[in-house]
Amino acid sequence: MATLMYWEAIRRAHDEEMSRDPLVICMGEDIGVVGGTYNATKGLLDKYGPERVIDTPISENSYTGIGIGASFIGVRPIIEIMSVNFAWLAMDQIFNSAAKVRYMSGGQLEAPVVIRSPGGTAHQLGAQHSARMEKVFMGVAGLRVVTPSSPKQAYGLLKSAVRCNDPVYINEHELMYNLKGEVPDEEYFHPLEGSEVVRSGRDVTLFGYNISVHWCLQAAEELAKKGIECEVVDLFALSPLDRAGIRASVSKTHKAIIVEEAEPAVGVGAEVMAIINEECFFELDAAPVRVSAVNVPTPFNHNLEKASIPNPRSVVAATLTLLGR
Amino acid sequence: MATLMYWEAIRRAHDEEMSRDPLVICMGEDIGVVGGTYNATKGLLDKYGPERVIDTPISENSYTGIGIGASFIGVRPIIEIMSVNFAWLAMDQIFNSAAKVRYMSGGQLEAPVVIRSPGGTAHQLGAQHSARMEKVFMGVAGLRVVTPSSPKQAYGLLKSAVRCNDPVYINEHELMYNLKGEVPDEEYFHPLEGSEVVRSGRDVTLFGYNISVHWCLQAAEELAKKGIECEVVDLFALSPLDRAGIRASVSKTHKAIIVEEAEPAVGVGAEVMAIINEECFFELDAAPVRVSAVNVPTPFNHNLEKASIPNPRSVVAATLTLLGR
Amino acid sequence: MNTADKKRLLHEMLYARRYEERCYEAYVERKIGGFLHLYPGQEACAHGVIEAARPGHDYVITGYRDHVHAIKCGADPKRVMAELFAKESGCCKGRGGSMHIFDVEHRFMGGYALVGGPFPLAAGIAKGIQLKGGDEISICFLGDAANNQGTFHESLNMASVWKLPVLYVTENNLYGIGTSIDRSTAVRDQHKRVEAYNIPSAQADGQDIEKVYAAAVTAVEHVRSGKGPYLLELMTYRYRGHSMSDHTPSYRTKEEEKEWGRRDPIIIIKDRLLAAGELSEEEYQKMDQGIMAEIENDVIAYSEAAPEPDVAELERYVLAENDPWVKGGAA
Amino acid sequence: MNTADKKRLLHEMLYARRYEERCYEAYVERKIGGFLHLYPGQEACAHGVIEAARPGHDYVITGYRDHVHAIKCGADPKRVMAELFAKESGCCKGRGGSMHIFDVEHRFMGGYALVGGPFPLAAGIAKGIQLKGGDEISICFLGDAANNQGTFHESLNMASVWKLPVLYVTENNLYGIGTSIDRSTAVRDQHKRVEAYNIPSAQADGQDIEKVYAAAVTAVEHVRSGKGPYLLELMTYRYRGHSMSDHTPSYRTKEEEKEWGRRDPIIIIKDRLLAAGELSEEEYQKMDQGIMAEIENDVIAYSEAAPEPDVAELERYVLAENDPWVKGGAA
Ligand SMILES: Cc1ncc(C[n+]2csc(CCOP(=O)(O)OP(=O)(O)O)c2C)c(N)n1
Ligand SMILES: Cc1ncc(C[n+]2csc(CCOP(=O)(O)OP(=O)(O)O)c2C)c(N)n1
Ligand SMILES: [Mg+2]
Ligand SMILES: [Mg+2]
Repeated sequence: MATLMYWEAIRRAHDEEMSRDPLVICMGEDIGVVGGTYNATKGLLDKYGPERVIDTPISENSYTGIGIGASFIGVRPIIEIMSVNFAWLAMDQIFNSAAKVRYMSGGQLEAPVVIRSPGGTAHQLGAQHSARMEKVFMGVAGLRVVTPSSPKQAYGLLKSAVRCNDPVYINEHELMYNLKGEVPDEEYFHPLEGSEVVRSGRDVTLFGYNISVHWCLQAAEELAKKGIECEVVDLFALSPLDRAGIRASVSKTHKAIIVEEAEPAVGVGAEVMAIINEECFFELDAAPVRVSAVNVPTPFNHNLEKASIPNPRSVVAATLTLLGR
Repeated sequence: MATLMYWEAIRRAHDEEMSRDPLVICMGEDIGVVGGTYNATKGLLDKYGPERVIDTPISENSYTGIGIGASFIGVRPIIEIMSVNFAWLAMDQIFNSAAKVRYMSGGQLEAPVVIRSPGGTAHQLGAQHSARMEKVFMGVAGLRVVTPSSPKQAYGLLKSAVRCNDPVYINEHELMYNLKGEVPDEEYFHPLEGSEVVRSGRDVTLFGYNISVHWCLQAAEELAKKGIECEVVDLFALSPLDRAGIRASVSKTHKAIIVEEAEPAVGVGAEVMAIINEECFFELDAAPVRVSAVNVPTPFNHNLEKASIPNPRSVVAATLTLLGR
Repeated sequence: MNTADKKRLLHEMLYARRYEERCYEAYVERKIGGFLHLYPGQEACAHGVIEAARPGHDYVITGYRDHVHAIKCGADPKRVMAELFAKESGCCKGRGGSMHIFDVEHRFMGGYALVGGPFPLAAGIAKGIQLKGGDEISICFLGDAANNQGTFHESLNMASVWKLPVLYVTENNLYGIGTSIDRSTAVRDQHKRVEAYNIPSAQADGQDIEKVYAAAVTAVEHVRSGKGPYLLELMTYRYRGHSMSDHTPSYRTKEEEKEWGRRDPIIIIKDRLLAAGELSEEEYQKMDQGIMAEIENDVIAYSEAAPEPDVAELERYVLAENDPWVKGGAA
Repeated sequence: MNTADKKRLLHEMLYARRYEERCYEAYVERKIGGFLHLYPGQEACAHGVIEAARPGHDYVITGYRDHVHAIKCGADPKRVMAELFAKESGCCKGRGGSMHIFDVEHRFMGGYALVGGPFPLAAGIAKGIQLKGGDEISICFLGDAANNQGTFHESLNMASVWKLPVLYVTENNLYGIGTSIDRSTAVRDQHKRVEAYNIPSAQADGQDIEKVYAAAVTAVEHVRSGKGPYLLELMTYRYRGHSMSDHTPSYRTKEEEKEWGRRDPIIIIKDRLLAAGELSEEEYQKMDQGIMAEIENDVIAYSEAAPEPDVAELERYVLAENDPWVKGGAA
C-alpha cells in the first residue's frame, strides 16, 4: 500500500478512470493549465488533452449543466466546483436537471455525473468562502452525497462515483488535501452507501463525517485516557444515510454525539438524531447531542473563526457532559 | 374583522406598506401588468406605477440581487419569486449577499429585503414545479424564514417582514391562496418569531407549518372522535424555530409528531426532533415521529403525487401508531 | 421543397394543431391536469427546423411547450397523449407530464420546466457528440424570454469557445407569459444578442414553413460541418394564453392577435399549395377530417384506455436500480 | 487635468502600490491571513474612474481585489489595514477581511468574494438611487472573467431596460486566475459584449491614468445625466499572481509580463511629469519615501496595536439587534 496525500488520491482516481474510459472527462475552473486549486487534476491536461480536461469560464450553473447534458449521452464528467460556496450558483442544474431527470423521464435518461468540491472552514477564508453545504445536497431526492475522510476514501469514492449511474456530489474539505494515508495499490472501489466503525468502543458513539471524523478520533483518544471508550462512526455516505449502521452502534453504546462543522439547523446532526429516534429510541440512555458550528456566517478573524466551529476539545467536553462526568 | 382570502391578505399587506412608504417596492415576474400568478400584487401597478411595481425579466439570481442591492440604501423590496422552485437560481444572492452582508461588513450594511414565493405540491405540477424548500432556507445563518398558515398570518407576517431590518423569506403554498380567514381590520403585525398553539390538547402534540397545520387540525378533529386530544402547534417561524414553544408543548403532552410536506432528510421534522431531544428528552414517553413526503421527485400522475405526500389520514394513522392504538 | 414534402408538412402541422386543440379539450374535461402549454400558431418553427435536421438522429431539447417537438422527432403521439393523461404507457410512464415529455429512443431529450435550463444541457449534449465523434447535432428550442436567463449567456459563450455542434433556436413569440419583450429585454431582435459571442445567427419568418426550412438548412449545415454553434431566431406568435391558467391574455391587443392570425403557418402553406393548384380545398378538408378522426380514435382512445401507474411503484426511477458500484468492491 | 491633480494622482497610485506591497510582506509575516488579492499594475483603473466620479458621494462596489478602491473612495487606510489584520478597529471589525472591505460612510459598498455577485447589487443600488431621486451614480468594478457569469448578462439587461444609473467598469487584465481570456471567452474586447444590451461602451488604456480619467468623465457624465448604464473597459495587467496562493504564474510568458511592466501606470504618469519638468526625480523619491514611512509608522503601527475582537461578541451582526418588528404588535 502506498501512502498518498488526499489530493494525490483524488488525482490518481481521475487518472485511472480517464485512462480506462475515453468518455470520462473532467471540467472546472483552472483544472487544466493550472491543475486545480488543490492539484487534484494536475498533469491530466498534458496526458488527456484539452478536449477531456476542460478549463471552464466562471459560469457555474452552465458548466455544471453542460456536464449533466453530456452525461445524458454516456459521457462521465467529473466536475470540480472550485469551492462549494460557488455551488449555490449551480443548484438549479444540480437539482432541477441531474437529480430529477431519471424520475421525470420515467427512467429513460440518467445523469451519471460526479461533482466534487472543497468546502468548510479553513484559514480565514471569510463568510463567502467557508460554507459547509453537505446538508443542502442531502435534502433532495435523486442525488447521492458522499464525503471522504481519508485518502483511501477520497480515491475509492471517486472511483465508484464515476462508475455509478447516479449523480454523486463529493464533498471534500479545504484543510484535508495534504492529509496522508494508505491507499491500496490495486484498484479500489469504495461503497457509496454505508458507514464505517473507525474506532470501536462501548460507552458512547461519536458520529462524524469528513473532517469531523478526525475531531472525533482525537477526542476519543483523549477520552480513552479517562477510561471512556468511544465508538467512532464515519458517515462517509450522507445520502442515503446508513440507518442500519447508526442503529447498530447506538444499540451498543446507548449514547450518541454527532459532530458537524456546519450550523446546526436542519443539518447532518439533526438528521442522525431523527434517525436514532426513529430506529432505536428506547436504546438511548440519554438524549443524543449534536456538536455543531455556532449559527453565524464565518468570521474572518482567526479567533472568532475558530470559536465558530467545533474541535476535538469541544467534542471531549460534550462527551463528558453527556456522560455526567 | 373582514374575511379575506390568503391572496387578498397578501395583497392588502403590499398595498398598505406601499402606500405608507414610497421606498417599499415590489418586483418579480408578471407581478405588474398581470398582477401576479396568484393576484398577490393585483392592481398595484395602476396605483403605484412601474417604477415601484416592477415586472422583471426571467433572471432570478439578478433581480433578487437587484432587490438586495436596493435594500442596502434603504429601499424595502418585496420580491416575488413566482415559484419557489426557481429560487434555486437565486440562492447565490440570497445566501452569499443578503444573509451575510451584515456580518461581513461588521454591521455596516443590512439587507431588509422580503422574498416570497409559493411552493409545495399542488395539482400535478410535476417534478420541477412541486418542491418544498423551507429547509433549504433554514440551514444558513442570517436569513429569517416564516411560512403563513392563514390569511391573518399571510397579512401580518408580510407586514412585519417589510418593516424588519433582516432579510426574510416567506414561504407560501400553491394550494392556499384561496383559503379564507379573518384578518383584523386595523393594521396588524405578526411576530416573526415564535409558534402558536392552534388547538390545545394533552395526549400528543402535532407540529405543523403552513399547509400541514391544516392536515394536523383535520387529523385532530378525527382523533377527537376517538377520544384523543391533540395539541396542534403552528410553527409559522421556521428560522429561528421556537425552542421554548416546542419544549412547552412536548412537556405537556410527552409525545410529538411533526408533519411536513417535504422529503424527510434534513428537514423541519428532523430539526424539531433534534430540538425536542435537546430541550426535553426526558419528557418524552415515546420517540417523536415525523410524517414526511416519500423521498421521490414529485410524480406527475395524480395518484402517485398524492401518495408521495402526507395528508390528514396519514397523520391520524401515525398518531394512532404512536399512541399504540 | 417539393410538393409532396409541402403536403406532408401541411399534414404534420395540421395534425399538430388539432392535437393541441384536442389537448385543450381534454384539459377542460379534466382528463389532463397540471400545467399545459400549447403550441398553436408556432407550428412552422418546430416542423421547419427539425425537417431540416435528421429527426431521430439529431438530439432535440426544449422547454415545457414540448409536445409537438417530441412528435416531430418521432415520438408516438399516442404515448405523448397517454403521458398527458398521466398513464403508465405514457412516454414517461406518467411520471413526467406535459412539461416533461421525453423520448430518448428518438433522441428527444426532454421537456424542462425551468426557463433557461436546456441551454447548458443542449451544449452538454453537443460536447458529448464532439467527444464521441458522431455527426449528430444538438438542437435547443426555447422562447424569447428565456434568453434573459444567465444560462443563455454562459452556455453560448462556452458553445462558442469550444465550437460545440449546437443549434439554438429562439422561438420569438414576443411574450414571456404576460410580459412583452419590449418591457423585459434590451433588444427585440434576439439573433443580435450573439454577435458578441462570435456566433453566426439569422432571423427568419417563423410563420412560413418554407422560410423556416431554408434558414434551418443553412443553420444545420453550419453546425454539422463543425463550424460551431449557430442561433436561429424565428418570429412567431402563440394564439392561446401562455398556459391553460392564462385564459384571456389581457396583455395583448386584439389587433395584434388578429394580425398574427392572418399569418397563420398552416394557412400560408395551404394557400400556397391551393394557388399552385397542388391542393384542393376538398382534399384539405379531407385531410383535416382524417386527422381529427385519427386523433380521436387512435390517440385519445388509446390514452383513455391506458392503465394508471401502480402506486406500489412510486419509488422507482429515483436512483439506478441495482447499480453494482454502490456496493463498491473490485473492478 | 492640471499638474497638481496629476501629482496628487501619482501620489495616490504610488501610495496604493506601496500599500499593497506592504500587505504582501505582512502576509508573508503571517500578520494577514486568508485570501489576499493585490492590485499592483492596475492602479490607474480605480484611481482614474473614481477620480472622475464623486468619491464618498457616488456608490462603489467591487470584488475581492478591493483595498485600493475602498481607499480611493475615502476609506481610512489604517482601518482597511486593521481589517486585513483582523482587528476590532478594522473597517469591518475584523469580521470581513481582505475580500470584504466595506466603508459605507464613504459609500464603498463592499468587497464580494463570489465572482459576478456585485453585478446585480450595483444595479440594485442604482435602482435605489433612481427611487430616491438622488444625483449619485453606482459604479461596479469587476474583472474580465467575471463577465462570463450569468449575472453580467441578466443585470446589464435589466440596467438597460430600466435605464439605471450604473457604470460598469471591466478591468480587463486578460486572465481569470490562470485562465487567459482567449481560452474562456468568445470575445476579447469586453466592451463589445454590451452592444446587444443597447448600452453604450468604450475601451480605454487602463495603464494611462489620463486616458482612464478622460474615458471615465464621458462615462460618468452619461450615467449621471440619466441616460442609463454604461460599460467602460480598461485594458490592464496585474503584476502578481491572482492571489497569494498563486506564487509564480506559470500561465503567462515572461515576455508578456515584461511588456506590460514597461507600461506601468505609475511610471507612465511619472515620466510624463518629469518630461514636462513638473516633477523631479528627487521629488519623486521623497514622495516615495514619505509614503513608505507613512504606511509603516501610521498604518502598520496602528494595525499591529489594534485590539482583537472579543470572542464573546461572536454572535453579533448576524441579525438586527432588538428589531421591534420581530415581536410584531401594533404600528
Ligand atoms: C426559472 C424559471 N423562471 C420562471 C418560470 C415561469 N415561466 C414559465 S414560462 C415563462 C415565460 C417564458 O417565455 P418564453 O421563453 O418567451 O417562452 P414562451 O412561453 O413564450 O414559449 C415563465 C416566466 C419558469 N418556469 N422557470
Ligand atoms: C462564483 C465564483 N466562482 C469562482 C470563483 C473563484 N475565482 C476567484 S477570482 C476568479 C477569477 C476572476 O477573474 P477576473 O474576473 O478577471 O478578475 P481578476 O481576478 O482578474 O481581477 C475566480 C475563478 C469565485 N470566487 N466565485
Ligand atoms: Mg415567448
Ligand atoms: Mg481578470
